[in-house]
Amino acid sequence: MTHTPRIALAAAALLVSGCASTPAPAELDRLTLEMMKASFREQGIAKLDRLQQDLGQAACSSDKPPAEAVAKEIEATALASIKWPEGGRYLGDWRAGETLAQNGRGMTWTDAPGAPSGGNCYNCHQISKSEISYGTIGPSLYNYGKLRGVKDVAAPESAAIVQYTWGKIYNSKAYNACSGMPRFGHAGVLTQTQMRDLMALLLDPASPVNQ
Amino acid sequence: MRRLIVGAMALACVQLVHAQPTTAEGIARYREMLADGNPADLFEAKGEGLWKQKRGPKVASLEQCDLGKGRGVVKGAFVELPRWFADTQRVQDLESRLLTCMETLQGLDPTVIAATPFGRGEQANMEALAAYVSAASRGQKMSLPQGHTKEREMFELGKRVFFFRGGPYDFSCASCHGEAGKRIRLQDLPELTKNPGDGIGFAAWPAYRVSSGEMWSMQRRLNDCYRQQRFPFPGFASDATIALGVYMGVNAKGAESIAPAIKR
Amino acid sequence: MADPMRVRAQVKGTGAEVRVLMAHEMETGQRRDAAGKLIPAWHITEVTAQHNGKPVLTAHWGPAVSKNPFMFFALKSAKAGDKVVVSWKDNRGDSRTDEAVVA
Amino acid sequence: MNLQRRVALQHGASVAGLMLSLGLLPGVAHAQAAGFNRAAFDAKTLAEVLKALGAGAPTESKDITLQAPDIAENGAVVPLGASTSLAGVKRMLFLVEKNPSALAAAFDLNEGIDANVSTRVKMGQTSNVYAVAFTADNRVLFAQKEVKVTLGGCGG
Repeated sequence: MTHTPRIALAAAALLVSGCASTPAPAELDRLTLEMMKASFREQGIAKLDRLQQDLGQAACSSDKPPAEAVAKEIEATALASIKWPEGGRYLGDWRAGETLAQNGRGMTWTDAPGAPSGGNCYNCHQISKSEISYGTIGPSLYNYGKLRGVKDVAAPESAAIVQYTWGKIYNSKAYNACSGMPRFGHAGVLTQTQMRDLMALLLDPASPVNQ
Repeated sequence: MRRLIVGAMALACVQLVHAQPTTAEGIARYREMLADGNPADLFEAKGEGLWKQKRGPKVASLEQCDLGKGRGVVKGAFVELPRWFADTQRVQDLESRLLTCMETLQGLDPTVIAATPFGRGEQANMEALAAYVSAASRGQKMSLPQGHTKEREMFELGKRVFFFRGGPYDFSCASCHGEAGKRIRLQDLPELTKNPGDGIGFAAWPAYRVSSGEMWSMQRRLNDCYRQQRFPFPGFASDATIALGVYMGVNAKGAESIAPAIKR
Repeated sequence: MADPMRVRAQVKGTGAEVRVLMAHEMETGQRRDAAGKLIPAWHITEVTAQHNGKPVLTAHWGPAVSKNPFMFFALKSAKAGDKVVVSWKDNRGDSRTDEAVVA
Repeated sequence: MNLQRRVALQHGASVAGLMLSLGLLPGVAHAQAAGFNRAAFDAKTLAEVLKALGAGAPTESKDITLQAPDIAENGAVVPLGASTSLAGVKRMLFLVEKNPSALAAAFDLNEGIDANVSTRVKMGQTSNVYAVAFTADNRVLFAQKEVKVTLGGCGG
């Protein structure tokens, strides 16, 4: 075989692959949104508005993290969204918190309208030592308060970690733009009372988490 | 003497601690015990009967169905799906293609089937057919074609769908399946952004679910993932679900298919 | 009519191992439907097995046996070509018989 | 002897004690039950099950092998196996202590098969499971094991 036909063949191959190339990334992004819209329908309480992405959801929908400026904006917006608990009361009942942490229900299309949601916590975290069926998507929360030196939740030296924990549960994106954790307070998944109970599970020195 | 006994007991206790299998080992043993006698066999047999049975308004079997390797070829079809089909001008997954054949060959209404709840009526038949078709490729390696532009485009779209965050929990498929070595409760989560290995993830569905005692196709698997993602309802055999199949299937290239498997 | 069983019988040493899968709901009678109504118990009550026409096993089951039941037993002495017949009856009077040849 | 085994033996002894308090004598020949024994399947405990089957007091025995997982990923399907090399075993039972009815399955064996059977049962919660064998000389032997039933999936 001479050189000429081989070059011609290569050029032809280039031409073919060029013709048959997939659309540009921006066009693919547009097609994806179109496809999502066309593929889903509402069912029960799960309406189509759940596909409307806010800035953070859109920016964190890729295998690459968003630009630093975008991440900062998401975190600042999230921090500003946090509603601190009424009366400065951060802690509820750790027993109720444990029940809530075990409960993985809520907000699916098979859930009844207005049904209270669980915390889904054990799906992703180790919490109390006695529950061996725990997930590992999030970090272990066993000894959460103890490891952070919380001996008295009301003490001034505990204030920073207590507030951070509330903020993390309320809107996790305040501290990590693309955190995998739901925004339990911001998205209205959990009530203030429920969040207080989870706080107690994590921080109350009497909670099994801190034994 | 007494001291000796105490010493022996202490030793026994130490041995006990060492002998105590970890939770992961216990779960692995449980799965191993279930693998011998997978009720998916029952669905596979039912599916084979349905494939050959003359049914529907046109009183025809599915034996002339083209699953991508020519009319009536079942063996090897599963590990190459989803793929492009010229007759429908679509990239189709197994269930979507079965739907096409049920319509064109048997005269059944695909919109009615797509709207039927999982596990009932023609949807139950669909699960059995999926079990039968996948079983015919058991032990083969996943090998989805990517020659057609639309197949490559669906891969790209599937990747974007996989990472699409939404709903009140901000979840995407990647929330659970984007990293290796993670689990929900005690269930291991396959990392689906790459080849997760033989018989894991895409290469393990359809599967018999022991929790519900039912056969689940990949369509049903994805549907329940989206339910737990707190998303709206993905249409049966909709393009987003097929695109996800292309993304996961291409990533799983070379992984051995064990479908229909048995799962918690 | 009930769906067929899957009966597998394989030579092992001088005998044979038999594995049976049955298609059955095995409803416990303790679950409730969406409307809160108790779903009545519906389960296999009796399983029998024969080897070349000779009864070898009779099992009695309650509703605690899992859905789509699995059963394993081992024939002491069997050879390829032998016939194994398995039958079940449920509490609604339904029944099913299937067979396999030892391989 | 390890702790687990000791607890197990104590438990076995209490079952036997209960049998005695019910006035059942060991070694009573068991009835050759024909058909479904309603009373046995309604019984709540090992002792009640054996009583309904007309059997004597059980003894824990190393001759009985109970195959069960330490942990079940799903309580809907828990694989159980029972076997023994003892000759002439006529009947084998599987029981789940904390199920609404304890007896899950009973197998009557002829000479043609080994004392080696398996099936799969539902378990509502973590519980002891028993494999019981009725021997040719009318002894009732058992093995037991705790099976942990875990919560799985997203729980929703």
